[in-house]
Amino acid sequence: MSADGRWTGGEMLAVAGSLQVHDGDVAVIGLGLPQMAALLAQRTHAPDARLLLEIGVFEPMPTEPSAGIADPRMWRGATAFGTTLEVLGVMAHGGRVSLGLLGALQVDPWGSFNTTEVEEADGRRRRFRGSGGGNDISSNAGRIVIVMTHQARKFAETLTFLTSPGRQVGDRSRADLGLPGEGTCAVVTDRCVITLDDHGATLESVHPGEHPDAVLADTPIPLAVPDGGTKETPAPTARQLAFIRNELDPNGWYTS
Amino acid sequence: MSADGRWTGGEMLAVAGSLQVHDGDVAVIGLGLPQMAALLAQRTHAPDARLLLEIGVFEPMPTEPSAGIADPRMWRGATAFGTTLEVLGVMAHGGRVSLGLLGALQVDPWGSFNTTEVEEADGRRRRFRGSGGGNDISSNAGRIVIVMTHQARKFAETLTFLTSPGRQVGDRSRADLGLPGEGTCAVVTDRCVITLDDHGATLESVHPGEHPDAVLADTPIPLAVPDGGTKETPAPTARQLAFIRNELDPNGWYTS
Amino acid sequence: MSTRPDRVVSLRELAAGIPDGSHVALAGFAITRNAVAFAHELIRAGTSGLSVTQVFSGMETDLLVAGGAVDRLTYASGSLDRFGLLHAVNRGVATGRLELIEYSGLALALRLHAGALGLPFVTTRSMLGSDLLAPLVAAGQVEQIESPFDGAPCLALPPLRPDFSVVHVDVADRAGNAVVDGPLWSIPETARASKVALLVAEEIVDVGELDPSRVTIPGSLVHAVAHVPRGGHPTAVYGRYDYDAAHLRSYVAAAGTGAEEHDAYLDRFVRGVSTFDEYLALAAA
Amino acid sequence: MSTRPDRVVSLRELAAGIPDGSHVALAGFAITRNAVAFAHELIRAGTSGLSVTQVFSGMETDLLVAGGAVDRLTYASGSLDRFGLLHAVNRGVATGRLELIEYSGLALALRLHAGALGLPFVTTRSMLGSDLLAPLVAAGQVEQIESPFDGAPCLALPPLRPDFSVVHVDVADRAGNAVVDGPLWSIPETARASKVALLVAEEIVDVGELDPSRVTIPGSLVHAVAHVPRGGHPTAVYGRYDYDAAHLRSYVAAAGTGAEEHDAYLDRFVRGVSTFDEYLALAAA
Repeated sequence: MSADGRWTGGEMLAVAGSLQVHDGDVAVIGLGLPQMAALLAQRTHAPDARLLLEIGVFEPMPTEPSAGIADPRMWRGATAFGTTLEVLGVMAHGGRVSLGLLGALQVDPWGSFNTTEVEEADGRRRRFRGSGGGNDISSNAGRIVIVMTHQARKFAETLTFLTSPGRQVGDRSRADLGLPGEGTCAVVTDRCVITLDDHGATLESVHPGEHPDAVLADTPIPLAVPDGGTKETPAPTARQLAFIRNELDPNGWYTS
Repeated sequence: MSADGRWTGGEMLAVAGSLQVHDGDVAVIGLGLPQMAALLAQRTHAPDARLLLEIGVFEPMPTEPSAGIADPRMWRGATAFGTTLEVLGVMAHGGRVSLGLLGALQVDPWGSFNTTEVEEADGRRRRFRGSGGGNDISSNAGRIVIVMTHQARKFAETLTFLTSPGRQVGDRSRADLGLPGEGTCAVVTDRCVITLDDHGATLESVHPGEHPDAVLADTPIPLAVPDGGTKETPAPTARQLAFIRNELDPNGWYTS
Repeated sequence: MSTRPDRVVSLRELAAGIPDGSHVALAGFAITRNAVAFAHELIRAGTSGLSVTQVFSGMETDLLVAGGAVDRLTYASGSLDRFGLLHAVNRGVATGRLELIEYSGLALALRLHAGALGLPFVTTRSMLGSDLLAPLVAAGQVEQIESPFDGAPCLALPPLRPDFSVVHVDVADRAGNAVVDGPLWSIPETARASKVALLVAEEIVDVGELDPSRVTIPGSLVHAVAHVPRGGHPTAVYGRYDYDAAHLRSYVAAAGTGAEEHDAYLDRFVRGVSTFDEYLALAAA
Repeated sequence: MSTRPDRVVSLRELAAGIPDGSHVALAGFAITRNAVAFAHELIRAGTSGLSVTQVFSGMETDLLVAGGAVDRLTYASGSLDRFGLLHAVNRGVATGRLELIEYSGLALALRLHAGALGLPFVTTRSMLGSDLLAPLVAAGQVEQIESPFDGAPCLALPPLRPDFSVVHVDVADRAGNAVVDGPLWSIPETARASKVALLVAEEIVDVGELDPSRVTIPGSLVHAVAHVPRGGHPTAVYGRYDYDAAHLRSYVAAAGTGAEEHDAYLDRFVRGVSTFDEYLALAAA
């Protein structure tokens, strides 16, 4: 929630995530917040972004909220239906996907991430969804953007499970590993935007109302500060908020 | 032509070839005479034979003559259309094809055959069609039947080009080569039926009106004679001939 | 005159043909097009010891695991989208009762694809550098190799040939030629990879009524098909019916509370009825 | 509001986009669904030095070879079914003017498939023991390897990524989503393997008019589409028109007589007209 209550953290997250989508991107998008960010981009600054779903959906333009990528509402307006081999294979593994927009449970300093399982305080492991196409997308797309809510425990030097490789794994670069693409280039949360390059992670901007020091304190991975300091993320526009509230997520499933 | 003119050599060939198709066979069939033999079998003694065309046609039941497997007339009655990867790949390479019924320019003693090029009397090579799916079918199907017109030059110890492997190549068995299936089990011509097993080729039967010695003289590869002697191929029945003449090949394209 | 086979059987016969200990590939995706009727029937039949493969596991697999039918699951992910996780699966993994083998989605789809095509093995770059790799290498299911052409590091995976596959289709003809509408995820590979391909169909028609250009799974590959309208409930079947959100929520509420509550759900909705029609009536009540 | 691209261009623009020396994959099969209009346009444009890949080569490739556009052909076979052989291709091979690289049908389709999927390489048992193997091994296009899983002998083939592909489709929408009716042979792989996928369509419709479940080639993969009704003549297009038997016979009669007669055919039917419509009128006369 913004300090003055004009938007929620989820709304801010969807807006900041959407700004990572470039017009013309061919993007495979994951379940939940990535759907929100991608659809918002498609309806605002990136009308020529082409979205793909690993379930075998090409270029959907849904107009009502959906319960995930397996919800037929999310496939509305698609121009073609096909297979996972076509989306994760021909498109992603074949080098035709410029962007993967994905959620994560946990991220490391090089943007590798975990969607498989977390370790509870008592040491027990709790399993979530697994990779699905997440590993394939992060292994093969041009660049990866992670969108997730901000909690300190989600940032870790060593992941409980490395589902998807980022810019490097241990001391091995993507090229060493045999992977194309640049890997994770941004982690967008409901508090900030972290960008990554081959030197590491940078606290690029904090959202309106956040102080960089507070965000740094809650982000226990090495974070550089850009020349000129951490900026403020642009606030959501009225148009963006209206679109989220009226069309994208009127029930607040993802952004409340 | 039978001695008394009751049937042509092509008709006899189609009939004798058809008898190599077992009821229940899943058969990929080649262009020309193999089409005749397979369709005749399907309409007579092997109603449960399932035919496949490498062009991506499942179980056609054509009712008019066609100019080959790329002629849409040949696809009539098909229950499904798909791809070459499905017919040569999933069905044949995947081990689901019991029979390949194919034409050949030249056959060797182990049933390897040539569909690529022949050597003219002057030593020049003349190119025909190439493999198409022929190599894939003969490499992967359960058994192979070759149907072709009988000319001495078509039988050779060494092929001008070995397009499709038979029961062995040189001294290497199919298993040595890494190939499944038994390979060529019969060569049917307009004069005889030659069967093959792991001991070599046998002149199983000659067609009505032919003498085994005359056929042997025109078949310059080692041919055993079965215990009890070479038999006579059953003569075409009136029903078989009527079907060929009225439905299968009324223009005599293949069987005149 | 040549004939067409009749491959239509009852759902009970279809399920009864699957012996304990079989390897069964399922083809639903989270909350869409799950062969729920088939899963119910298998639970009622008391089938056990199954190895299940499902690339994007959903309701059908969670039911089978809850029903004690499954010893081993091979998957790339499992969820009910935003309705929740696969609680029976995750509980089985946590307690060690369920052996889990994990791939990326593409890698598992490629293993099925290689099984379908009879390829000696298949290659990919996916999973390089990830924690998915080590257990698969240890189990001999993946080899780290180099391309013989450019020396690039890659992975080799062996073909996967499950004993059975079960796909919930829209329309099948009596010979098993089947049409699936909408996105197909790993359905084509799953049906083609299995030694015995089984279908559950919303609708059955005579041979000749389908446009052969629309056939997703050729009957030549299919062994039997059972007719079960609404057999995917409470999951969605594209163009036919929506998921039943209320039922999914109550399922996840039970499944997420604990094994006992999950079992009570099965007692009521699966073991407490004798046919899928009875279940549908109960679910609608 | 999001937008849909418009990928419709003229046939002339489509052909003009292909530089001399390009690697072009074609997708007809013998006498069916050949991109004849495209081949004519390329000959008129004087394009030369092409490397052509076509799994089951037919009319379009024979025309291009006769027109002097092709230096190298990669194929698994070529014919015009019972109308005859590919005389320009066979003559080119005999005279050494055309370099020919031969595979089995599956092996070449698998190379395109691997190109489409971005696989490091693909494996098969086809071609083992055949004379197809030695020249491919010598050219570094095939490696004889063993499965890392069971040691079985098999072949590794590198992915094939042609610069362009051209497919003759039934209906395309303006964004390039295309429907192909009837059997598909190697069309899906051919379109997906190429870096630039081009279409020639019998019919063009607006985006939204196609059933997405019927789309054979997603527009996401397509760069441009040209509208040429009857553009496959004299080959057949399933469900739309038959092959023109009389024209095919006269073509083969000319082509089979000799290079000069073949060239006279081109002078009359290709170089002697400026559009495909003019050719159609001439052929119908």
